Order: sequence, then structure tokens, then C-alpha cells
Amino acid sequence: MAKKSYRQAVNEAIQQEMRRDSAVILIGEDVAGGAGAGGKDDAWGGPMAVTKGLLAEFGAERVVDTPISEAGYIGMAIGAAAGGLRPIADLMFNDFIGVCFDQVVNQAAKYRYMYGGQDSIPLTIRTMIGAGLSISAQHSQCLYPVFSYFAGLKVVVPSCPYDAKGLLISAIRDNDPVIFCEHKLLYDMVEEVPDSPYSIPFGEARFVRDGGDVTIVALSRMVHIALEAATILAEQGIDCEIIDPRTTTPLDVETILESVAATGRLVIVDEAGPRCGMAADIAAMVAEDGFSSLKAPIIKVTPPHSPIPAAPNLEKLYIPDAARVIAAVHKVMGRKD
Amino acid sequence: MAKKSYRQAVNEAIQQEMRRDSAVILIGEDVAGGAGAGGKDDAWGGPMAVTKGLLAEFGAERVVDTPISEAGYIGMAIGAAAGGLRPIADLMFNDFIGVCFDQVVNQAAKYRYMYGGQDSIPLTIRTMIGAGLSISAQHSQCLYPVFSYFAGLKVVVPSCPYDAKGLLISAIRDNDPVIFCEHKLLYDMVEEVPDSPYSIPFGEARFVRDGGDVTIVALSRMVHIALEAATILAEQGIDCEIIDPRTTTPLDVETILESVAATGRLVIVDEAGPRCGMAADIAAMVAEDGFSSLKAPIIKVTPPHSPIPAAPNLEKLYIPDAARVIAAVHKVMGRKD
Amino acid sequence: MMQSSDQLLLAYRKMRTIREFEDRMHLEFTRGDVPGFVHLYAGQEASAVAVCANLTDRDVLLNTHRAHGPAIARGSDIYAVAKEIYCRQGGICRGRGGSAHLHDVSVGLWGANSGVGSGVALGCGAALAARNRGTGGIAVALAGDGAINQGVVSEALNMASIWKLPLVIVFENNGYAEATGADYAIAGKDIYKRAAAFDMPGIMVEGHDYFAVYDAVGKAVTRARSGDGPTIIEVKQLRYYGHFEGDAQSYRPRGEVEQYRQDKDCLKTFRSIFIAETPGNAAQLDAIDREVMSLIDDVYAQARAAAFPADDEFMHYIYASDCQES
Amino acid sequence: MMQSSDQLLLAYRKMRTIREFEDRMHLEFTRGDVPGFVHLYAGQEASAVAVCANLTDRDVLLNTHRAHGPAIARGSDIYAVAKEIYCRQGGICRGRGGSAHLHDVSVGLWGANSGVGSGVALGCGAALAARNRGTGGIAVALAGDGAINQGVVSEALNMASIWKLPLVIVFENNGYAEATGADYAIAGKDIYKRAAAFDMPGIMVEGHDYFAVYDAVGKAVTRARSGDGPTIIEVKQLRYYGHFEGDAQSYRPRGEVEQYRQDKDCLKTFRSIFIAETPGNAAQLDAIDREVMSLIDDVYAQARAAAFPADDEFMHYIYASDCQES
Ligand SMILES: Cc1ncc(C[n+]2csc(CCOP(=O)(O)OP(=O)(O)O)c2C)c(N)n1
Ligand SMILES: Cc1ncc(C[n+]2csc(CCOP(=O)(O)OP(=O)(O)O)c2C)c(N)n1
Ligand SMILES: [Mg+2]
Ligand SMILES: [Mg+2]
Repeated sequence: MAKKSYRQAVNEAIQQEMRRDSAVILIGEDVAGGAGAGGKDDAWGGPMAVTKGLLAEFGAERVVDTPISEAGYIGMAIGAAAGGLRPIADLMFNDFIGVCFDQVVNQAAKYRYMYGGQDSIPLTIRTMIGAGLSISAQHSQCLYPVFSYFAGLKVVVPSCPYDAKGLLISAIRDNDPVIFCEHKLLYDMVEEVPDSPYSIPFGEARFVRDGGDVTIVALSRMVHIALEAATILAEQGIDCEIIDPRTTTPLDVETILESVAATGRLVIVDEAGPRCGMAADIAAMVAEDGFSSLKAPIIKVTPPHSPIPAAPNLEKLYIPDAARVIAAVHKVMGRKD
Repeated sequence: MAKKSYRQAVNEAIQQEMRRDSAVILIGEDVAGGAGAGGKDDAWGGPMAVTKGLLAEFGAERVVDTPISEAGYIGMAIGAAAGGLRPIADLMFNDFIGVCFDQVVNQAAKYRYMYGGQDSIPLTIRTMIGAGLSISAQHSQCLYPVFSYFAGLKVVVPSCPYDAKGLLISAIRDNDPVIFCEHKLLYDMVEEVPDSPYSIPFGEARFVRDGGDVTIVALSRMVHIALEAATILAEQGIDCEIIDPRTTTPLDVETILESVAATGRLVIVDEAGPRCGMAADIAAMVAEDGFSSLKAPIIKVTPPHSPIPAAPNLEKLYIPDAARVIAAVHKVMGRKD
Repeated sequence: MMQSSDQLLLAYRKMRTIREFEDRMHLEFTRGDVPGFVHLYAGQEASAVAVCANLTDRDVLLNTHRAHGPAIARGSDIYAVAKEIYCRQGGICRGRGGSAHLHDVSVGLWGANSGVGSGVALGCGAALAARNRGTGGIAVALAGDGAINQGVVSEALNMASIWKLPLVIVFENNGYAEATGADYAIAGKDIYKRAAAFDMPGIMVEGHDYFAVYDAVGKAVTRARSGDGPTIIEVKQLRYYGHFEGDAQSYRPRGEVEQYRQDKDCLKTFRSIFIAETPGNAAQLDAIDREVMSLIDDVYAQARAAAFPADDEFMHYIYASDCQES
Repeated sequence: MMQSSDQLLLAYRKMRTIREFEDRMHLEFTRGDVPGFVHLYAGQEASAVAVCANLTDRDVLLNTHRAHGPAIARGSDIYAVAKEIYCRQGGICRGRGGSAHLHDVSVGLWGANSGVGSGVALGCGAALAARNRGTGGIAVALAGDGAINQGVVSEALNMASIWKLPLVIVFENNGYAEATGADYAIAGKDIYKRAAAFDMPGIMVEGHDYFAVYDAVGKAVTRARSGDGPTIIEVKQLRYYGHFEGDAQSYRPRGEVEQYRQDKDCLKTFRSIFIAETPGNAAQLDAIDREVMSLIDDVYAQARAAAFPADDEFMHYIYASDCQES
């Protein structure tokens, strides 16, 4: 056990699974970085250096730099998965789903079902989500609600290094297509991460903090914002329970419902959009199945319904912060701010 | 005024707007049907004959048959919109959004915002939604929740010929990108539709039926399923108010909230998926802003979280029917079925 | 490669089976109980059959929405094919896929698909997996003339070339993508000439001539198998029916199909070449024709008699965990 | 077309301005207050400037993510460009877009974009609108070598050809897409040769030679304007800095940029050709160099001093109804 960053945790998960199973390959744009470029062949490991070093160990047959052809190489990864490999396809920014959406939601997601269960598609798509780097509207989205709309996909949103490693190992071993969403602002987060491989089952939420007054469900990076808020709220005598679903499909509805049954109050903190998003999804689930426990409105703390601005000051307004979480908790507690 | 089908209503809206404004063009696969094929040039008008006859009146410069290149011609339509045309791009089945998603959600939706409001993109994308023809998982989806996730788009889901005409005229005249979702099982629905052009504003729900016991929000074809259920429920002494939002972006939250304030009970009937869908979106909105009026859980009547099967018997199970709506209403009324 | 007489008789049987199957489907469709969109392969038989004659069990054929012919050619159980088209129990996709989604892993037939052109990308993956796993297999992706205009196809062709994947891409140019003429939609008109752009060989072949298609595909398959990379083959042909059943086809020039049927029908062409070489063979072909006729009767009878999928299995096959046996 | 001395001096001024702007940005970036991803155009100046020298006010230039150079070449206010890169008030996109999204309708500069290759499809639309509305304008789409591998680009090239759109597609082949070599990623290696597949002319030109680029683009522009359809131009060049700022560039061969700077720098090349024709001109170029230097100082000073967009205008510009003036 040693302290590792989220970046290292992801890298280690891939490395260990590639060692364990020769069917695992990594494919994407600049996952090695330097193919045919005349200098070092292992120069990038992706723009955030997450997959750095893997080419050196596994070679170009298993760590494949691709042209800028997302639809092509993700379609290819699906075919390769059907053919017995376990590809990890790297979609650099989740926003680029735009150019390969068909492959993901109409091919990968429906392959098993439409063909009556003949095949497994053990494909993991790793992709970066989230705002905070001022890289604006086409590089900063959180699109896991869109992925979650489609049956046949599993969707993972790890909020910390420990979960990133364990969930990624589960994703690679899973026999269904999994979209693994890495928040770009979390790569430098450090915590204890076991050296040996371990897996975390999908559909099991993590209790981030116990508390009896309000249930806060938070996803990905927002778990940390929720924690920040809860710490301040605790000083005010309000005790928040924080739940991190970790996977949006499957979603651990039981844990959320149990917590709301105990607290009677729910705040959902999510960086994805407010319309047809995960906050709405969870709120609606509780408004149907946990209604009798509810003592207050369900508050969604999300960005506004807008594209993401480049300007840092505006981007800061876009992303939910602790102050907004605190205000939401005050509201469900009936306090005036 | 004459009786017209939904198909005719759509056709007439396009025809009248093309007559009114020479900047309006129609572009898509087989929108005329027969380009370069050696026989009639105006053979199809799309696979459902919705745009039949327009080539004859407006010529091949304004009614453009395209190659099977959705990303290309929708990107092109965006550029043409920025350049002063008002294109109506035909995306045959909304499922094909898969191959042009980037153009729609990252280009069209963000063009105005990302460039600081310099341009308008007066683009209408007409597309077919819905199950019921046994054409299975890749031709039968309802993807307006996915469109609704993205700020910058407007999304229209007309449930009847009258609305189809008025809303399509609004869409064509609108200065933002609009996705206009035509339900393929509604094309043969007939009702009185005025001959002259008229427009229906976006964001104004339609009261389909007045009633004081339960609010039913239903979209697109589900409006008719809800009506069927309400008729039976009325005989049982349960009086349902049915609201058709008509546009999901902008969404007429006021009307929904007012109705729920009066009834205290909400059932949402939607053919789109259950996860991160419109039913969840509306339920979550009410669970936050209309909570104090609620007397019962909010029930979502949607298909299950599954791809759409080809087999007609399974497809029938997939699509919500009146029996399921009735059961949901009974539940919110506290009745045992 | 020279084909044995048995091989040729098998090829003829397959072509005839497809023809009868499709002609019958064209009639049955009017009864109104065939679900969904149905795209018939009649007229194009020589293509899929000649392709499959070049393939082994290890290979993968990527199907398109015009799926019946390739499925029969590849050796799928014709009863299971018919049941799938009717969306019944016993269908190769258990009734979930229907006509346009014939997919049968047991015979190496993959991915019939509503995403025009997707088979080419999936085929790259099948080829990559075969190579990485050392199975010795190759992949052949079928695609229509319309598919060349889908972006993903260009992406896949480029990747197949730079990685020299063991892949053959067969563009079945039947002249139309729905109601749109291939010559209108495709800049430069000739699909096989696009091969040069992707630095691979491109071959054009007349699709009514089984022998010509067999040879062209054979060359490409040899190239793929020996690690030299992909080839594009453009098969020129004509479909005898509409884009899908119900298509009135007024976009087609009058008499086009009749003329082609007369001059270039693949069964006629096969028959005349085959008999010219060994005149006594006519009787063998006649026997096949008769056998196929009665087979088709039985296939349709059984398909229409089969039960629909069980309602309570609705949620099966979505995820690995739902793959209980039924 | 012959260019006047004034035109040439303007071209030189623009190239020098871009160079100084980018060299300075490279330094300023290390301060940490330039938001987002910043892709510099240094080394590639002759391309955008020569393209723009062929364009009129009615024409549209489609920008890429490597956006600064084309914006300056097209005549955007350089102060507004710098402010946009710093995401400030007064930026051409009001701070919403940033470095990669420079877009200035007032000068016919469109669509700098994170979707690699999107400009080619948007450019088809700009060309279509110009033709349908009879404006006499054409569109020129810039794209990188990486963009040729995006499906939408192939789709757009095909459509531009079949409809003979007034479009020129300029592929700026700077050798790399991020860290990936163009020769690795592109089957056949030569982008301009793809033109044949789409039935249009393809021209290759050395990108450090302003005059050569000017002539090549000129031919294509004439062709587009006269209704004969699109042309692909491949401009061979090299970027002097990393893919984006912060890129350590270890994928590049040692000394590559130094060598190119020595042998093929576009400013040097321009200078030597221009002076060779009229030796007295050296002084004019020197004067421009000095003027540009002090301009750039002022531009950066003003950009860094400008305020960020007002917080209370957050929800502006999403829909037409939010387009209140600010
Ligand atoms: C991405 C996509 N766009 C459009 C369609 C609708 N569509 C189905 S088949 C078809 C024509 C295909 O033409 P071609 O590739 O020539 O094959 P053919 O039908 O002639 O066998 C079209 C446009 C689709 N299924 N997928
Ligand atoms: C669809 C898409 N895929 C990937 C990226 C990430 N990306 C940004 S720039 C770039 C390289 C582009 O290379 P090229 O077209 O040669 O332009 P250059 O950067 O060399 O000017 C990549 C891969 C993107 N922005 N969009
Ligand atoms: Mg065809
Ligand atoms: Mg480049």
C-alpha cells in the first residue's frame, strides 16, 4: 500500500489487467503518443499522461495509437471485443462522444440484446469528464447522464483514487460495455491505494460520510464539494450523510432509499447538467419510491442549463460549489440563509 | 380548415414556410427521393412520404437529396444557417443522431454561446421517433431526453396534427437550432388543421383534458394513451387532467406546477427511457418546486430500461399502454388494483 | 483457386435458395405479418455466395441490413433465419433483431445492422482480434454503395490500411441507396477507385458472374490472409425488388430490372457457364431447383407456426447477468 | 494574380504579427494566467496569410483550434483576439470561447472549433449559402493533417464535389496531430492525393513559401468562384512549438524545428524573395518588424488589463432571446 494519485491508480489498474490477461489491449489517440513521429514513441500517454509507460511494457500491438477517428476505432474496439479481445478504448474527452455516439449507444450498447444474447462486448471506454480547466464548451462536459439513458451500457464515475483503481479493474473484467468517466480535476488527488489488484463491484454506493439529518448524493468530483460543505454544516449542527453512487448504471437505489428513509431529506450534487441529468434521475427515483420518507423538497445542486464558458470566472460560477450545497441543505432543513 | 393528417400538417408547414421565405431549404436523405436514379426525381418524399411534392414546387436547389452522410449534411446545414439560410435538415430516424451527434450537440447547440452571441443558427432538424413498427433497437428510440440535456437546443414533440403544423412553423422561424420530433405512429392521425399558416409558441403546454384528481403529463404519442386511460378512469370516478408540454426545451414548468398544485398528484407518461429521461426530468422538477402540493409519490410510466425488441409482442410490452397508466393513477389515488 | 464440382453445386444451391427465399418473402410480405423493414437480396446472390465460398470457419463475415442473402450464403440454419425474420422463438437472434439484424456467431456471421457502414469498422475489429489472437482468420465486411458516404467507413478504411489488417471490404453497388442513385451520391462514381486514396488495391467486378466475384474475392482473401492488408472490391449489381418491401420504386427507370434479369441474372449466368463446361450438369441444377422449392415451403410454414418470444423473457440479454438460458 | 507591393507588405506584416504574437504567447503562457489549451501557429504563418490574401469580404474562412494565426491573417482586431484568448471583456467571443474558438463574423472568420475537421462541413454550408443567396462569396476551410482521418471530413469532401460547391479545403499538414505523426496516421501519406477519390483537383505546396501558397490557393479560389467546384490544397509545414503550450514534444526528432527555422522559415523565405526582387525593400520590412514589436507589447498589456466578463451576464447568448446587448 502506498499513496497514489488518481492518475497512477488508473494507470496501475490498466497495467495490472494487461499483465493478467493478454486479451486486454489499449487503443486510442496518443495513448502512447509519438507513433510515427520520429522521436520518442512513448511521449505522451494521453494529454494528461495517464497511460504513460504502458507502451514500453506491452508494445505497439497492445498499446495502439490511432488516427483521429473515434467512430472508426471505437467501432473497431467493439468488433475486437466480439472477437475475443478486451479492449480499453480511450476517448480523450467525453465531449468527443459526439463523433462516435453511434458506435457507443447503437452498436456497443445494443449488440448483446439485438442479437439475442449471442455475444459479450467486454469493452471499456475510458474518458475524461468535467469542467475547471477553462477549456470551454466542447471539452468540459459531464455526459454520463446521456450514457446512462441507454440500456446496455454500464457507467462508472469514480471520485477518488481507491475507487478509480478498483472500479477500473471491474470494468475491464466486465463482460458488458462500460464507460469509465475520469474527472480531469481529480488526476492529482492522492490517497492510499493497495498495490495489488482488487475490484469494486458495480452498483454499490460508497458511504462517504455518515449523518442523520440530510442525505447528500454526490457524484465524481462533487463528492469532495459535498464533503467540504458537510464539514462546515457539521459546525452548524447539521449532520449530513454523503453517498457516492460510484456507478450510475447500475445505480444503487437501495442505499439511497435507505438513507433517505433515515434522514427524510435529499440534496443531490452533480456537475452534469440540470435537464434529464443524474440529479433529476435520482430525484425522480426517490420521489417515486421514497416519497413517504420525504420531509422536504428534493434539491438538485447542478450547473445551470448552459454551455460551459471559457472565462475562468464564469466557469467558476458554472460548477457547483460548497456554498450552493450549504444553501440547499439549509433549505431542506427549513433554515433561512 | 380541413381534416388533415399529421403527415399533411408537417408537409404543409414546410411548404408554406418555403413559399414565404426563400431562405428556407430542405436537405436530407431521399427528402425528394430519386436523385440521379434514372426514374422519377420526386419518388419518395422520405420513407414515410412526408415531404412528398416539395421538389416539384421548389426545385433541387431548395429540396436537396443527400448522400448517406448525416454528419456532413447536418454540419453543412449549420454552416448554411450561419450563412443566412434557414435549413430544415431531415434526420430520417432520430436513432441516426448517433452518426451526427457532434454536429448537433457540440456545433449547433453551442455555436451561439461559444462565439459570444455573434450568430444565429436558424436550423430545424426534423426527425422520426418512436416504437411500434417492429423495426427494433436502432430505429425506434425516443431520444428527446438526450437532446434536452444540451443547452442551446430547443426540442419539440408534437402529439397531434394541429400542433405539428403550428410548432413546425415556429421551429422554422426560430433563430435557434430546434429538434422537431415526429412520432412515426402519428403520421396517419387526422384532425382539423387550419389551411393558413399559424404558429404555436414554444414553452406553452396544451391542456388536453381538465380534471381535478390527478395531473397526467404525457408527451408525443403518449398523450393519446393517457387520454384513453383518462376516459376509462373517468368512468371510475377519477378525473385526470392531462397536460402535453409540446416542447421539452423550453419546458412549461409553470403549467405543470399549477396543475399539480391543484391535484396534488402527478403521473408522467412517456415513451422515452426511464433513466435520465423526460419523465425523470419532470418528476424531479416537481419534487423540488412543487413538493408542498404533493399528496402521493410521483409515478413515471415509461418503458423499461432496455433496448427495443423487434418481436411485436415484446415491443407491445415495451411501450406504455393505458392499463399501465390506469394502474399508476390508481396508485397515486391510493386505490388497490 | 479452382472450385470442385461439389463446391460449385453448393454455390448454386445457395444462390437458388436465396432467390427462392426472397421471392417467397416478397409474396408473404403482402400478407402483413412480416414484422419491420424487410430488405430483399434477390438479384445480388452471386456476391454473398462467392464471398462465402472463399471463407473458412475461422473467418468472419460482416453482414448489412440487406441481411437474408448473406446469412444463407454463410450457412446459417435457414429455419432459424426465417424465424428471426418473423421474430419468433428459434430465430437466430431470439426474435430481438428481425430481418435487418441477422447475426449468427455459430457460423461467423456478424453484425447485420441498421447503422449503414458500421460493419466496416466492426470488421476492422474482427480482423484485429483474429490477428492478435493468432487464429488465422480474416474478416470480410459487406457494405452497400450508400455506405461509402458514411464517415465511419472512411475512418475504418484508413485504419485497415495503416495497420494492414486482414480485411476485405466488399461494396455491393446495387445502384441505389434507398431511392438515391449511386452515381449521384458518390463523387467520382467508382467506389473501387477510392481504394487508391487509402493506399490499397481496388477491384471492380460484375456481380452477376459468380465466377468473376469468386476470383476477385479470392485474390483479396489471399492478400488479407498473407498479411498484406486490405482490399476493396466493388461488386456491380442490381436488386430485383425495392429498397424495402412496400417500395413502389418509381425512382427506377422503366424496364431496368427486366432487362437485367434477362441479360445478367446471376442464376442464369451461372447455369450457362456451368453447363457449357459440363453439359450433363443441367439435370443436377434442375434437381437442386426442385429441392430448394420444397425446402422453402417448409421453412416458411415452420417459421409462421413458431411461437413469439416468451413475454416473461422481456428483460433477458441486455446485460451479461441477464443471459439466463431460455 | 500579381500582387502589388502594398499587398505584399501587408502580407509580411501579418506574418510578422502572427509570429510575434505567438512567440510572446509562448512566453506569457508560462506565467499561468492564460486560460485553457493554447495551440500556437508559429511556423505556419505563410499558409493562413496567403489564403487570406486571396479572399474578399464576402468570403468565409473556417478556422481550426490552432486559431490565432488565421484570425490575425483574416483581419480580426488583434486586441479583441488577445482579449478572447485571455477570456476577457472585449474578446471577440466575449470570453466564452477562448484560444481555440476564435470566430469573428465581422471579418468572415468562422467556427474555430474543438471538433477536429468540423470546419470542412461548416464550410460546405457557408459555400452553399453563398451560392444559393448569390453573394458571390466562397468558403475556405482550414483543417489539419489529423482532420483528414475524421469521418465527417470525408463526408463533406464528397458532398462538396457532387454539388460543385464554391469551397477550397486547405489541409495544413504540419506533420503531427498532437503527438502522432502524419505519415503514420494517414494511409498513403499524401493528403492531396485523396482529392482524386473525391473527383477534385489536389495540390501540394510548400508552406514556408508565401508566394507558392498564394498561387496554389489562387488557382483553387478561381476555380471555386467560377463554379467549377472544390479543390484540396495540402500545405506542408511545421509548427515551431508543441501541440499545445506545455507539450514537452519528446515525440519530435531532435533538431527538427531548428533545421526548419534555418532552411525554411516563412519569414526568412519571404524576405529573401521580396528583397531579391527589389533590394531597397529591406528597410520597409525592418520598419514593419519594429512596428509589430511595439504593437504586440501594447496588445498584451491591454489584454491582461481587461476585465473578465460580468458575472451577471452568465446566462447570456445561449438562445436568441438571451442576446441582450452588454
Ligand atoms: C446512418 C444511417 N443513415 C441512414 C440509414 C437509412 N438507410 C437504411 S438502408 C439505406 C440505404 C443503404 O444503401 P446501400 O448502402 O447502397 O445499401 P442497399 O440498401 O442498397 O443494400 C439507408 C439510407 C441508416 N440505416 N443508417
Ligand atoms: C473529434 C476530436 N478528436 C480529438 C480531438 C483532440 N485533438 C485536438 S487537436 C488534435 C490534433 C489535431 O491535429 P491536426 O488536425 O493535424 O491539427 P494541428 O493540431 O496539427 O494543427 C486532437 C487529436 C478533438 N479536438 N476532436
Ligand atoms: Mg445500394
Ligand atoms: Mg497537424
